[in-house]
Amino acid sequence: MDILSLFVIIPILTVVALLFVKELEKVRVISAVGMFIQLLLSIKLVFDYIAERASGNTSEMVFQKSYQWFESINIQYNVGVDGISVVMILLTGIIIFTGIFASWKVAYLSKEFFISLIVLATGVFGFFISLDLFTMFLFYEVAVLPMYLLIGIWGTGNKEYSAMKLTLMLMGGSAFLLVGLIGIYMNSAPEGQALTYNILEIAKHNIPIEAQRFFFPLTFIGFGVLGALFPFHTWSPDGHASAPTAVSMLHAGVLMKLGGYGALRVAMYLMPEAANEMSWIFIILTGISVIYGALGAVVQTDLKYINAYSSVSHCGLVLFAVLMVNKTSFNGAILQMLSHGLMTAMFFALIGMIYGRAGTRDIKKLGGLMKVMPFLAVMYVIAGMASLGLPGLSGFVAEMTIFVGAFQHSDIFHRVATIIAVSSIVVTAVYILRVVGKILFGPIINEEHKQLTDAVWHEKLPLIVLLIAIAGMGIAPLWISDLIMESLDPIVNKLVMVTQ
Amino acid sequence: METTIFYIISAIILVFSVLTVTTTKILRAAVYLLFTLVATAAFYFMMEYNFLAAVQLTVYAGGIVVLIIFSILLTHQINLDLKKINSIKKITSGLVSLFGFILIGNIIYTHTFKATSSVIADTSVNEIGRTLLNYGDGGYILPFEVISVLLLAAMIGAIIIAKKK
Amino acid sequence: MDFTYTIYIVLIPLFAFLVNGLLGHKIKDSISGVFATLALGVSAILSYFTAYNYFFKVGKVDGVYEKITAFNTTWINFTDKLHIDLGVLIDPISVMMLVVITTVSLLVHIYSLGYMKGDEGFTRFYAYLSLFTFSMLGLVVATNIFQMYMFWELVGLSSYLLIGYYYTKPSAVAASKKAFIVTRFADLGFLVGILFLSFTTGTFDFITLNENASILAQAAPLGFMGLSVLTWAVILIFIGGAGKSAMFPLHIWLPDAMEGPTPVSALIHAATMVVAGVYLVARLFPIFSAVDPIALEIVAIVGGVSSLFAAIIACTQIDIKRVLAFSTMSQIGYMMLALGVSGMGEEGTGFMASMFHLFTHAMFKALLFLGAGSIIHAVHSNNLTDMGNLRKYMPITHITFLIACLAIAGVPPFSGFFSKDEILVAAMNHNPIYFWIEWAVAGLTAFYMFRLYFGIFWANDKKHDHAHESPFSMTLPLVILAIAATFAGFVPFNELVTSDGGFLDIHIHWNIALPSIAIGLVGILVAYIFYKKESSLPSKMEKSVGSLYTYAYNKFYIDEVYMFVTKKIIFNKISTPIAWFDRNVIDASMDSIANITNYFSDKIKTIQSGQLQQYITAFIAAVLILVFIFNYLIS
Amino acid sequence: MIEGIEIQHIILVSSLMFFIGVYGFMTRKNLITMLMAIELMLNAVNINFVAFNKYLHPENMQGHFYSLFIIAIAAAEAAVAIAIIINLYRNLHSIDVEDVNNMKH
Repeated sequence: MDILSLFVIIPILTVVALLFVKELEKVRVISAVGMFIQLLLSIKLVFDYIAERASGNTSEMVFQKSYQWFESINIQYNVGVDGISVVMILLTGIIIFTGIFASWKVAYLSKEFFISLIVLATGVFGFFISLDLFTMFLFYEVAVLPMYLLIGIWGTGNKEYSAMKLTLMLMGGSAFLLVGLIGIYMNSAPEGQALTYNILEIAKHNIPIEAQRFFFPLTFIGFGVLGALFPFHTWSPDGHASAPTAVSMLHAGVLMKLGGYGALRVAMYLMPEAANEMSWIFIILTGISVIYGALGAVVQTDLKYINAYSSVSHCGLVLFAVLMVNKTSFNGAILQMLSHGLMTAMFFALIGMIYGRAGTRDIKKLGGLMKVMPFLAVMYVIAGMASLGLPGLSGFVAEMTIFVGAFQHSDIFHRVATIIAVSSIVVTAVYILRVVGKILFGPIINEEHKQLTDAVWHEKLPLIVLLIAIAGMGIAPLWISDLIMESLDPIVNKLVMVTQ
Repeated sequence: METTIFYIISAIILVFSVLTVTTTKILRAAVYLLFTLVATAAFYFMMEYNFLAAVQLTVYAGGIVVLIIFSILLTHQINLDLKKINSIKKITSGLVSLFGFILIGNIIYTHTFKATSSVIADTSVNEIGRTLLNYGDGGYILPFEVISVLLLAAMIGAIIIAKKK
Repeated sequence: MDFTYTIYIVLIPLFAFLVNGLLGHKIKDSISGVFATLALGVSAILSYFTAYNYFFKVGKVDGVYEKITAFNTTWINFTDKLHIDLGVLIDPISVMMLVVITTVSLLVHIYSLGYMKGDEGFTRFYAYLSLFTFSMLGLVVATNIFQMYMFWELVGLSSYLLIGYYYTKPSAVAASKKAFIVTRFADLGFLVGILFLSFTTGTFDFITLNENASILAQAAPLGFMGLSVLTWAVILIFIGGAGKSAMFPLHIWLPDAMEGPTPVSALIHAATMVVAGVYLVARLFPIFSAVDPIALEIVAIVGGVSSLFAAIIACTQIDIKRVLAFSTMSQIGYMMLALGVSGMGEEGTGFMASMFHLFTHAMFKALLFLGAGSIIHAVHSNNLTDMGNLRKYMPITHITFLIACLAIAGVPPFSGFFSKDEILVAAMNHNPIYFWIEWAVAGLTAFYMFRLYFGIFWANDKKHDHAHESPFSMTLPLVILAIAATFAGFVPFNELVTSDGGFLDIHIHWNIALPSIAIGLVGILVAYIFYKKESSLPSKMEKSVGSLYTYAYNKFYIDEVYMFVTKKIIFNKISTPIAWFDRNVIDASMDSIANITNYFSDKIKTIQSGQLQQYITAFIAAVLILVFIFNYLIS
Repeated sequence: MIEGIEIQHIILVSSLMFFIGVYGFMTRKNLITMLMAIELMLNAVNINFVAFNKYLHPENMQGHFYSLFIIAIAAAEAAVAIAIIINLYRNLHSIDVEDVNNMKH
């Protein structure tokens, strides 16, 4: 059994196991064990990958496996990883593991909840290991669809509306994407040769520029919708506000990353000429996302809305970096995905815990929580600091890499855009400190909140795991960034070849 | 002689067809339908498909029309005057039908039909029976059996559907 | 000489922070305080050892102090050339700063043992102090500008945490937020400046930058407004420095920062963090002087304006800590101005003077703050109006405070005199206008400091029931600092800390020193007349200057302007409309896609009427049309 | 083969019959009369099959057998249709096709 397929098989086995149990306790334990194995596997993959590289394997993807799946149109189950997917898989492993613990208290239809959650994770893992565009798309859909159930059934507030909106907008995005992918497929090989969905094969061939002009925007927007590209981001605030904790974590933490990852690996890599020609449009849009999301977050009063807008801003930065077409900014984009994934998951977990205790997410009704729940409050401050890019935490590494990388462009347009994006760090500070100051510090507003309790073990565990990841990445970024850097070479070389 | 008979039968078919769909008395419509069906059987006779004509007479004229008359009786509509149909509907339907007829008629007249062979198959009842129950080449045993199952199913289905609750 | 051990100067406070931060709730208060203090003591001793080794054992090579990279490790790679390193750079200014920071920090640690005793968050306080010290030390030993930026941000964080230390107090929370955001805004300039710099020069490294300053400055492409990109880079970087050093108009956070505990004000907002901006300019001084002269001119102007501006406001404030805050701002203005008027090498009087003043200021300003803390500890109030006659209750505080006042007023032979004199000399050499501004500021400084002194210790015969001298742990630092404030002026800075590491020939210019001593004495005299005894003179004076007093009392309404910009413009005019726009335009247009679809399907569904005959008509008509099309039109 | 008659004639008659059936199906409101219209159409089709068989492929019997099966199916269809009509009548007290519109949007 190859290690990559295990990433799909273990969740499926977990789901099968879940089908046969009834008690809540067993459901939790099985999910937690399954996802713990998955986490260990992700960590093992990182080490295996490093060992493989150290042993001199220089191929673009390692651990490749390919099975013919649908012969007449050459769809294959084709898996393989490089440094980028390895770290994304590690991120997913961490988030899903912590997500299980964050939903420890789900009591209503808990079995179905955990099954949907794990199915979602399966889709994400599958997406990151796929090298075949069609299989990739398939896993993408597997990841998106459970969201509808998860929000619609276990959500809060205006959940039916949110679930519908989120699903429809993401489906709309995938409609664009499907057209783009099929367009790539139809142009994937020179005249007279067999067409293919295999990314590596397509990359060897230059798709005709006319086709690129048409399919690049479709593909980019398709992934962009998931990456909360302005103006297709509005599913994010509503969706996150209604989603249950673990779903918000997974969605903002991992699912939104599919957008950035896909934009880099598919849109930019396979269609470099069009990317070069059209990037300015998307740079403007992502630049707007970055600033607009941050400014939008400043006046929100619902904690989840604040975080959702913050995600728009941060994910905008990912796409921004992807469009900046150089190695450093690509590296920054991946780092930002990791960083944002971890810290936003932490945020949503914390918001879920606060909401579970205080019964409200309205910052006007919260205050002085530091006194009653110091552990959660400290964690919240740390997550906030990571979000506003404090050195020593992950956000700084990612943002600085993006900024330095993006600024290496020699033309004024890219540099002005970078400066505009940089200015978001001030706005981020404003909204983060506003929330922290309002809900954690100051006197306790609501008398009832004096009775609230601090975190218990199954809440502390995910937070500590996330904290270790955030701080680890922030303190020692070198190994992870070098891991990514070497894998960026094929993509960068292809793009650079075009620009010259 | 045959030509004349053909035209007479054609006239009967057409006149009674029109009457079937236009008369206001439902029972009369059923009777006109009967005439049409019988006239169709006459066509079959003229084309020397005697067995088919016989089936047409027994099943269609004798079976289905009787069934229809029974249903009229069962739904207490024996004396019912059918409702007036509004003229817009009439005109639309008439136009659609006319258009269709002209279209098909045109196709029929512009197409040249050609016989492939002059050998005439044996249409005796013996031969028909043999072919129907033949499971060799050109045999119809499978459709025959399927039809029998279908009829059984229809029978059971009809009973269940029409049965009182 | 191996200086690798200097890394421990930085790491020991970090270790103390981690111990107190992670295990804080498990350790007893007293132990955690003593532990942090001891840790810092080790750090301080190592710093002195380093200073001794660097200045005297290694000494000058070819007449200059060398820059030594004691430790360096790659932290992250950006491109082949650009990478962030973490390391320790040893040169005269960083060694000087190490000494200043560890000394003041150690004394503040000791002081806080008494001052913070019994406070609920005692351990947390020490954890924050250690974190701050770690960040500040990391900042000064930075080998490259990005490392400096990182620690710069960390310093901002610890300042935020310490200002907001009393987190249940809304004013403290607001002040901490303000400090962070204002400095963050300035850091934006810093960061963009770094980006410019890295783009133009292709390196972050201080040594490379400084040694090739003139080559780089010449090679730098032209930016806009006729200045080279490198000039813009240093101007932007200076914005960052101005924000951290509370220079006009980014100073508004500093007075509010006094919401923090007083030892914090002494450490962060007087002696160390606020001079980071000065240090930054000094660190990049070769570049500053190599690019277009406008850059240094801006530094000088900002410094001059800030010093005058703050001095005027300081004369009117009632809260003693705010007076000290404005005084700090004014003194940092001096240092900035000194840097601004300086040149390299032989013309480096200003640079030397600035560093000198930084050093002496750290001593006497920390002393003033700690003294103020001691007073506040006794009377439980920050207001000058609640004080008076305290000399009888707090003799040690009284004497040390007086020494500090004399030092800041520039009375010889106290330390302030020497450093201020050098600044005035440098200003005079550059442009007499600067000299006269600073000369006036010197007078104002003497006046407001002695206003404070007389107001606190003399003024009236008020009885204070609870006031008493502070415990030993608090008076010991006072005494040590008083000694330092007295004798720091005799440190030969012209030999040790100069712009190029060489020797600078200086002597006291009596034609400049005498007028400045004179105006200082005049200031003291006026304060004596006004405030020695309660009198009506001050209020008459207030009336006679009229609106100027009101303006100064209200800090020239700068805060209100900021409030207007942030609340009225950013919140109400930008963010709220954006939030509205997002809900009602972007989101609504997405919703309207759904609604339009819905509307049309609602309309279309009536076709599905359930009327069989309509269906069949449509069906047959459609089949016929298709037949028609395929039979006649196509083929 | 009818002496003196071209295949076109027969087919025209059947087509006309078919479209009369179509007309009836579109205009009649009573379900039973609609059923009659369907029978007309089926008949027309049967005539076609038989005519084609006789005139164009007299050596074969397919058309003949098709007609035979169609008749059988028509019988089944009529039986089921009438059962449905009776059931509807029982439920709606009407066999007017316009009253049977539960299956709309």
